[in-house]
Amino acid sequence: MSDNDVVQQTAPAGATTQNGDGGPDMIQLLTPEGERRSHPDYDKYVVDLTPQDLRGFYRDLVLIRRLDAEGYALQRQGELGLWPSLLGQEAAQVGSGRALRPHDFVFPTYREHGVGFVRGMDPQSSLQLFRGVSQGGWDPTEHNFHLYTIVIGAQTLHATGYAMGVKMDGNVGTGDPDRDTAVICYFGDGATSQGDVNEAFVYAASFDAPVVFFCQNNQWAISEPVSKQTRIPLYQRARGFGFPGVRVDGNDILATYAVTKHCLDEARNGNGPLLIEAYTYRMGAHTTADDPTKYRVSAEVEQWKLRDPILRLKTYLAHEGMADETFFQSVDEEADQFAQELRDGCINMATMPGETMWDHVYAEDHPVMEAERAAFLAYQASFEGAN
Amino acid sequence: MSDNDVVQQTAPAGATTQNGDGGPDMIQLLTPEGERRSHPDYDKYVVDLTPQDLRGFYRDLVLIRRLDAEGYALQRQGELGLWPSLLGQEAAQVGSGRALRPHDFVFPTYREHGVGFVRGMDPQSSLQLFRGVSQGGWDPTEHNFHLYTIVIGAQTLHATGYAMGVKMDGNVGTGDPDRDTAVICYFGDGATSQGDVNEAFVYAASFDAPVVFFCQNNQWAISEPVSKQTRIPLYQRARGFGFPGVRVDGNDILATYAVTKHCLDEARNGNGPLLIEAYTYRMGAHTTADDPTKYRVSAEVEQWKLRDPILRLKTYLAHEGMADETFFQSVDEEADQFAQELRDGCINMATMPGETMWDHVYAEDHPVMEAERAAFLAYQASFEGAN
Amino acid sequence: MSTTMSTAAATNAPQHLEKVTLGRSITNGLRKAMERDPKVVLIGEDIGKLGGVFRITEHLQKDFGEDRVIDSPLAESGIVGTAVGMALRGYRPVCEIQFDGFVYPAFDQIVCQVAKMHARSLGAVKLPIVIRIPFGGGIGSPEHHSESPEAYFAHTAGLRVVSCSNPEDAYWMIQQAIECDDPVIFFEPKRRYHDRGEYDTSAASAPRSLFEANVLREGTDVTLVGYGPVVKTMLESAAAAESEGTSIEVIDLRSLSPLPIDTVTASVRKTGRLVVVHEASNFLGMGAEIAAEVTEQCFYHLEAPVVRVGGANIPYPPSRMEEDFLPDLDRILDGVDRALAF
Amino acid sequence: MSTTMSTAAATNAPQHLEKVTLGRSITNGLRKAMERDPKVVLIGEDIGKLGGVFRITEHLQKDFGEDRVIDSPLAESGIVGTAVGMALRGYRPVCEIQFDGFVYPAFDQIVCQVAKMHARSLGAVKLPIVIRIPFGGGIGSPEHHSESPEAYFAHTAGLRVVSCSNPEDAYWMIQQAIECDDPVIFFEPKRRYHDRGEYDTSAASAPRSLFEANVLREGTDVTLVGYGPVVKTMLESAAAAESEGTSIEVIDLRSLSPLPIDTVTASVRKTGRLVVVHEASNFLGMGAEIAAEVTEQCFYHLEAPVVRVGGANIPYPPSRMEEDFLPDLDRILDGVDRALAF
Ligand SMILES: Cc1ncc(C[n+]2csc(CCOP(=O)(O)OP(=O)(O)O)c2C)c(N)n1
Ligand SMILES: Cc1ncc(C[n+]2csc(CCOP(=O)(O)OP(=O)(O)O)c2C)c(N)n1
Ligand SMILES: [Mg+2]
Ligand SMILES: [Mg+2]
Repeated sequence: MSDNDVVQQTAPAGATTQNGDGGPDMIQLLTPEGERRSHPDYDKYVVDLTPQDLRGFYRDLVLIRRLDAEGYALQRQGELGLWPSLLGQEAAQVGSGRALRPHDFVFPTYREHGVGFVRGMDPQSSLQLFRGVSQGGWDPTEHNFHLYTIVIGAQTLHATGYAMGVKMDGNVGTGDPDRDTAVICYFGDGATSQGDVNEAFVYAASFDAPVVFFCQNNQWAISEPVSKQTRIPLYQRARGFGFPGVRVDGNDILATYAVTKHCLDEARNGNGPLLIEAYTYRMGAHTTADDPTKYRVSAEVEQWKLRDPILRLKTYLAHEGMADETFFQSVDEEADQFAQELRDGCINMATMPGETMWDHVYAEDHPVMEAERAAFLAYQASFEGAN
Repeated sequence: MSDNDVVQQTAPAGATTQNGDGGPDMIQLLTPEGERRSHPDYDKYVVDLTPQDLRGFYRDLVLIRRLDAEGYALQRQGELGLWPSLLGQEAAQVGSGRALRPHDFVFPTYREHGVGFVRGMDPQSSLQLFRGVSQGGWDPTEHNFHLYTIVIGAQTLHATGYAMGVKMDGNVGTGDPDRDTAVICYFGDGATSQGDVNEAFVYAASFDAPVVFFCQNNQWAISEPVSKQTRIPLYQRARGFGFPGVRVDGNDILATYAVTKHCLDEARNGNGPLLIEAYTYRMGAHTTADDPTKYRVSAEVEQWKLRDPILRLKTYLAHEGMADETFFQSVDEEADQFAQELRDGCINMATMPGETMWDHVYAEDHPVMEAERAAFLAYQASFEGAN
Repeated sequence: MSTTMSTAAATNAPQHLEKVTLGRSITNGLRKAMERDPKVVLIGEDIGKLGGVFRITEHLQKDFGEDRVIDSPLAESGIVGTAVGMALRGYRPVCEIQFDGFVYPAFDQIVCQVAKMHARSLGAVKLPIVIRIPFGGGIGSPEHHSESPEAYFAHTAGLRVVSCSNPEDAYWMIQQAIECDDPVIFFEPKRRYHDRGEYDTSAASAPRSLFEANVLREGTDVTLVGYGPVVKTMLESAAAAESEGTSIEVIDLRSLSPLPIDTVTASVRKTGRLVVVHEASNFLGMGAEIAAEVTEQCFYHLEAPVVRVGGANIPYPPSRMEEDFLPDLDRILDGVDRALAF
Repeated sequence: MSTTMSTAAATNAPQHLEKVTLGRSITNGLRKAMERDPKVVLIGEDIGKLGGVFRITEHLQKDFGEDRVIDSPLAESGIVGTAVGMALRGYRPVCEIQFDGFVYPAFDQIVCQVAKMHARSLGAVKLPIVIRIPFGGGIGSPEHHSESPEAYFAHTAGLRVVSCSNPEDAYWMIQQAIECDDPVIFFEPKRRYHDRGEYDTSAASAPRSLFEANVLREGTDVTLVGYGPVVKTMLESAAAAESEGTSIEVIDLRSLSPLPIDTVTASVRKTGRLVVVHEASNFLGMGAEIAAEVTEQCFYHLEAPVVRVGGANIPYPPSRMEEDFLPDLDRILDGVDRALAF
């Protein structure tokens, strides 16, 4: 650490370039070609993974990619109002999601369908939001998976406060694995510019909150490249707040799993907060409302196809003899089935009647809710009378 | 730079302790005992200072301390509603203020009476604010000294936007000293926690804005020690945003002058933004409304008295034969005179009549302003009629 | 609402009358709530050792510890945003915003998160958060220290907004707000913190629901309605008017959202005239809503349009002008005269 | 106001009638303003190559460069806060907020800085900043994308607040807003972006001042007043009512602050009945202020209380329910009926 940043500044290491790879700082356990790379610090988190575990990872990846494809298709068919795709980010989501323990708590953005899936959420939950049937509508305590947050960065403070609560409960650093609890908070590269996210860093550091900030740097915030948000790799943001940050290959499920596991352990042990930057890529449009051809070149997308997270694991599994064609086929079949259920569930999803609008604005009685609901029902009845 | 902050984290260097000194990272050219220390990077910024310059520095320090004492007294006598004292921070303010060129632009908080003074501001300007005669009321372009900002941190974005404008004007990095322009923005240690300040860092870095962020770490944000806001020295915050930061002894006018000069040059040359943390101490209460005995021990204050910025320069000047008792006395006399003018000006300051309330809410005609002013005058007249 | 604290009729226990300031009443109410429920935590700037710049949380950190009286970093969005997270973890956070004018950095969290989480979750999530805001002018302060931002919050569905005007209400209302399972924005009339009032501090329950208005004085000629700091001024105005033969009914609204409009309309049906008082700008201030609702419901009872005696539609002026800005006794009586003269 | 663009009567130049969408009209207006004054700069998220999520700034970065069409980092307080700084440096920034529901992180900068700087400096500083906000519902979007936050800004002294409802107004009003030396919050009716209208794009000056209302249709029985997206619905309602024999006067308010109340009261003096329409919640929505002012000024002319047809007092509902939430033709006519039946 130099005594004087001003006159001895070093060139930013591994500065993000739009098309560049993640640089030497990036943790990788599986190359894009599916070869296992050893890492002195992180191997230990994956050695215990059985072939069955890894096949489970693979299945997760395939199913959530299908979930995503169906979300896209349903939107195109008018069944959903909007769909934010996770295409390309499957390993970042499954790797981190699988590293969690059941009593850990997750704060997602609007794109973590994959994390929700591995937490056991019914995929219809997020479909209902994008179908416009509710603004979320699930109980976060059921799978310790909070509601989606659309306002960029707002959930980072919720996660921090929740983690402060965990600590106030005495559930940090006891050494009891059934008790010690970590919180993980997802957000994007663009979100790092929001005041709230930086305030969350301040609060989390000030209160030693057991929270892992998980930034999926998918290189884009709608049309803006990550270079608009930062000069240096995003994991280094944490340095400015006095806690550790690490960049992991977000398309490498093993590395993501290992790094997240490590960081969650650290948080549970009282060494939080920590920041993980999962270096990945948004293969699709920002959402179905977006047209990425306006702002990025297809060569970039092509290049990232070579780093596909699913193919990478598949090659590895096949090469190591941990899975064969029969297995891969069975997963594809399961995915077909899953897709069908998804579609059916979505299309048949009940829309709640208008008068329920007033039902959950307040937890306690509220005269205006009652009056407006009654007026609405009377107004509706007036049409029935007229017909 | 380690490849992995998470597992190889080094202990925070020079972490701020409540009573500690600024640590080995802090730039100092003048010890608390008034001895000159050489520094390879910064000596060059002070070698040209003549004895006359230094006597001028001393005069500034004494006059603004007196300004501050009068502000305090005037508040106690009911002439001001409030007074935020700069006691202890004189060197940070004069050192940085004197490093500016006339066409540089300053964004102060509510405490930079000393910077305003060296910019040529009429001290009555800030008195009028704290007297409640206006909410500021001066023209920032007159001395390139913006209005005071009371909402913590808000001005950091203004400074950044102004600096972006300077760059859009083409007044950065031309090599023409009459053209190249820097912006300096003051804020406190507490302010570093605000979202706005961190967004200012993001924007300034993203647009290479010619702005120097000048944080006066006076160790306290009202009753909260700086350790509540940060785990690590504040100058290191800049690292997380990819621009340089430096800690300077804010009670050392030479070091503050040198470091600020360097950073302003950097900014003017297109190497902005930069962050300076001036390590200093708020010797008095937060404002006249505050009672620091509730939250800090007097031993701490006593310790900082030994680092007094004025005494330090005085000793140096005397020891080096650059000034004698006659000079020091003449400055004191000037201060007496200055104080008397201040008091007279304050006490005789005109209060504007109530109907002027509506005069400057909008720059263009506004029917509500006119209607309300007329109603107010009619209402007032109704009393006169009644008497 | 959890039912540890009943709002039913008072018990027969012996009264313990005490004269307490409004500020200290809030302190006492906070203390009671913290004693009653270990999940109640306070968070804000300088609320620990200092006890807050108004000393409302004085001694509470010493008595309840740093985990329950949390000095926050200097960031209001952080205060409210982390309070949301704590509430999700089962706590009942009480946030202190240091001054009215400093609530805006938290506006996004309040409007988009605090107000909407319950609806977003279709009722699965409750956010029992109280946000205390000392508000209003008259204390000779510079900018941002004298504002009345209540209309912003009252316009925001999903929030409840209340304001106390006297020590007894302050004591009970803060407890009721903390017990409420909905988020409550709690406006404290800062220039009345030092006002004293005598009340029975041993009472087992609050005299009325948090969301009820209070008719402080009955009258027949004009209804005066207001809340927070102006209530005292309204009472003084009514007393002054009485000596001139005008009988004024004074209503302390207490709740701004939901608005206890029935109390107001009942009074207006009797008096036929209404004057609304507040410090906030008239334009889209609470007076606008009250005027609209009362006119709608009492169209044939109103003998004059509703008169609004509010702040001018300007940023809060420099303190040496605030006397000309604030609704004082004369301006209130002027409003009454206008209502009567119509 | 600088006088490069006159608002005086149109010149005698030949008309050039063109059918343009509302969205494209704003684009064209921005382009004109940028051509006219090199100090006009745009800043916002995704406004560069993408042209904004609604394509309002399409091609402008290509044509004017990255210094004048600035893609901002993802932070709204930063957008507005740096715009303040640019304005202090002599620029005329036009900020784009991507959706209504994302303006709140900038609320503090807008309320405490943008609105107050001129007053703070006693007139020395001007902040000619325009903040463009696509607003309102009806586009089938999830939370935060369909809100109507105009009352927050209209309640804030120091701001001007306007909303356009048709292509011609959009074209002129954005230029007038940019020319205004005061900060202007510019609400764009996003569900009308694709509506087309024919107007003379060669006209040298705007047909009326930015702060004037526009009587779009004369009538004798009821006055309908609204702004932004509901104006079209109001016109449709008036047409439908006509076929049933009711004559409705339709007023497009255009300016919410200052409120061109004289146009409304003149109409009400004629019709005796007023219905106010907007998507924002009724409670403390613009309708409250309009009802209060109109009742005050037309007390003896009103034959019925002012009817408010606004959004329910709930967070904007899920999109599959928005039809039941938004004021549509039926709900407007129901309001008209209630006004007539009183
Ligand atoms: C406060 C706020 N401003 C703007 C938006 C609109 N918006 C939605 S997503 C998005 C980009 C987010 O980028 P990033 O954080 O990188 O996440 P990603 O979508 O790439 O996963 C923007 C600007 C928003 N939702 N919230
Ligand atoms: C947004 C906001 N929140 C709270 C305050 C109240 N307040 C005024 S000064 C202050 C402490 C500031 O500390 P610091 O930034 O260290 O500056 P210092 O006063 O020490 O110079 C606080 C909390 C404010 N002015 N603005
Ligand atoms: Mg992204
Ligand atoms: Mg400080």
